[in-house]
Amino acid sequence: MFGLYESALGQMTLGNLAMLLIGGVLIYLGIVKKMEPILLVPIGFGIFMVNLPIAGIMTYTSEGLPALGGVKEIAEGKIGILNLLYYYGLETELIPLLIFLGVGTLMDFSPTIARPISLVFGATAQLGVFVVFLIAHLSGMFSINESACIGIIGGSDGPPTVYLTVALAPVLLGPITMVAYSYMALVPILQPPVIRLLTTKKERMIMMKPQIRKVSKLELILFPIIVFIVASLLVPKSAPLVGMLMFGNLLRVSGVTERLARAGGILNDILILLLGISVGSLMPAQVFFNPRTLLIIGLAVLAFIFSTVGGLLGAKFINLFLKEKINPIIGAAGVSAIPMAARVAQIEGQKANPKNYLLMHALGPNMAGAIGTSLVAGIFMGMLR
Amino acid sequence: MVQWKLAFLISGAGYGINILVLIIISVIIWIVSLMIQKKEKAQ
Amino acid sequence: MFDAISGGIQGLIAGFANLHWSNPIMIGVGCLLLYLGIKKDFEPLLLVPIGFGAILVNIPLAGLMEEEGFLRIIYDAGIMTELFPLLIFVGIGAMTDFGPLLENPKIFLLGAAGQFGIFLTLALALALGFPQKDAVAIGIIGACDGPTAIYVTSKYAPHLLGAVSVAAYSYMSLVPVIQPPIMKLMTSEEERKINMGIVKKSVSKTTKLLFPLVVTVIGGLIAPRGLPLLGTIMLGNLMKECGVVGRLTKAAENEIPNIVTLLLGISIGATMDGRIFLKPQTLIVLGLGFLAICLDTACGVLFGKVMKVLTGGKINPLIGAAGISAYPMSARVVQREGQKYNPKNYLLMHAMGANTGGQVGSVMAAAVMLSVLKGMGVI
Amino acid sequence: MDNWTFGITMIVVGMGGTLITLWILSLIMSILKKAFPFKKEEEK
Repeated sequence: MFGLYESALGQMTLGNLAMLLIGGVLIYLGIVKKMEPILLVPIGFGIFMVNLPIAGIMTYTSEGLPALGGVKEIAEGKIGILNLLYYYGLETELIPLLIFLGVGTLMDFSPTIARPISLVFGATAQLGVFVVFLIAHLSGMFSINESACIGIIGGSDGPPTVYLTVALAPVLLGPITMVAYSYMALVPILQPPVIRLLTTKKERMIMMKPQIRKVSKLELILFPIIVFIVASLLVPKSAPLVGMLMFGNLLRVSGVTERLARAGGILNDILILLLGISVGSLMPAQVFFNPRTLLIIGLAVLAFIFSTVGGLLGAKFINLFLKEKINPIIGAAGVSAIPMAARVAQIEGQKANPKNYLLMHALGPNMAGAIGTSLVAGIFMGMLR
Repeated sequence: MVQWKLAFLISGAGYGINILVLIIISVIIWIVSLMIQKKEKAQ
Repeated sequence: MFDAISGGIQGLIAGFANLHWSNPIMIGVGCLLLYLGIKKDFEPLLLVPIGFGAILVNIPLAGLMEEEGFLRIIYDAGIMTELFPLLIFVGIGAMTDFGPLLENPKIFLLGAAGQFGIFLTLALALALGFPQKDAVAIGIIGACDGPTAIYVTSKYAPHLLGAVSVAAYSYMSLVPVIQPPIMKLMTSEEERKINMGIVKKSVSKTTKLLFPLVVTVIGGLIAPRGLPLLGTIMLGNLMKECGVVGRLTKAAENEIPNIVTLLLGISIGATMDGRIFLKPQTLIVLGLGFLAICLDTACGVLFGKVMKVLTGGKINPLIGAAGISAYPMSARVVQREGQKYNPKNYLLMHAMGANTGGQVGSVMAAAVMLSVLKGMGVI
Repeated sequence: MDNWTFGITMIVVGMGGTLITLWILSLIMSILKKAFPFKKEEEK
């Protein structure tokens, strides 16, 4: 009679066990260490889901991609529910873009507007993206498209990373997204040494007046519109990302569309959940366990470091032309891990000079970083597609 | 196989373009906000 | 090497290179809509997303509305399936209180009269040589009711969707400007002075509860084609009146319409690609839409006069103007106009009655229209 | 069918149909109001 009963135990591979362990670690980091719990917990659980054999929650093609298909295939048992999620949510880019819309409704660009030069730090802080892109490709382990997706981890901004990876190298989506989001939480550990290495005590002590200029409502409203139109005319392929981010922000600042801004927030919560679970489900043992995954984990660190370097150097360079010097630390905040990077700048600034409050100034480049990363994603799409 | 030329070109041009675009934007924003501030000073 | 670099530069200017002459204009239009929404407060919840959508889709090479473009996906999933307008209708139903209407069911007729503009405009559009289905879509602007207009248009004349829905929503918010002159023109001083007394509460819970059911069944039987619209709005109202599904009502009033409006707006805006939108035809559509709403008001007031005669001067023709479904703007307009000529006159509740009647009316009109079209084998 | 017939039919049947439907509804509602009269104690 036990013949009727099918057990999965027999089919567990060592790989599956290891993956269950990794999933467990992610969940632990999320819950106990509070590292991006909103994403790591779903990702971890997603890993559980796909590493229990013959559960049929997710089925894969030979090259390790989720088998595509709609409701019909599900009914026929060809694919699992997570395939559906992947197909409708990620394959179509809907989830990353709508999440970005939600992010836009939460962002306040007034520090950026108060000091427009911050936008430039947001750009120079993309250095890590391109450096790691080179290294990854020249290492010979990754195709040019895959390298681009690994590089963009250095932008330390989730949605653009997912967006680009879905388009260029879906097979790496699982590892890349996991690494991107888990390292964002490591920014406070990775950045300070770099900052101290590249700046003199004197530079770090530069005072900046505690509060920023009052930004008028009109400026707040014009900002998203201008940025979007200019950016997407110059880099058309970045229009979806920049557009959604700026649209969300417009809903926030217009002052007459609170209802929609709130809706953006709700969408955000729901979609982060779906993103996490479907990303986790992209990491079955057979896909995850190969040297490339480990390499990605290593390269990501480099990416973060070089991005910080880029931001700092950018700030130091700009300083050459300013009479009222700015504190180069805020350049490091151009890495768009919001708001960690800005907080790091604040703390470092305080260490060098307890009377110094850099937070507001650091938020400028920090926000700009999000725009920078979206542009980079668009540029890659334009050049590699 | 490794496409040296393309890789270097993309990373160079990409970084350049990225900075260029954001400089353009920042200049525009800067000018606009200056105009707006002037206008508000006037009132 | 240099050719490669020049290639890169070309990549940068490609956006401008592929700019169709109509795109900058449409970007301007988009900004205008944003301005109307944000600064002038015309239906911002819709004009802001629509305006931004219009800008989005007029950036060349971005491919948002191409096959697989993500706005196209939202559009196909939400508007081509009529899902969005219907979900919003549930919300409208949950937000509308039909009490004032039930106080005096006769008012219902004004709600019908307020829709005549639809059919007159339809005829006009035909006369101007629009194909029959397009004419239907243009006429429906007169319903002065966004979701209904979108529902019908996306079904039978999707290429007009942008123009029609923009017209519907912007005119809806223009009601306070459009209506008063017409009202003044068509009524005599003493008619406007007529005092309708105060509304006494005379409707039982049971009646309020039965209303949505009755409307759904009867309306549905007479005009089955419009049942999706009628059904959803009445479902919302039933949830509100029965008072035992607070959670659902709350969702229907807030979360659902908020999210849907967001997606609806942006994908409507995405239909306004300059190449398709910038045609003389569009301007005519906008003009006819304007006319439709004027005609609605005129017919409403006229019918109000008729009812005044029938009821021996008990009804103030002004409330006929509230027969259109721009809720609650037109009811407020009526109240304001009434006060102008007779400060002791409180028409608001009566007008609200006509106004809610107009909401049911516009849906019924659309439903009847669809059924007739079906009957004639046009669709 | 030609636009002329189409237009006329739409106007006549359309307007008439809408009017009649709503008229029926109003009748039913007034009947319902008689059937379920308003009682004070519902005021809470």
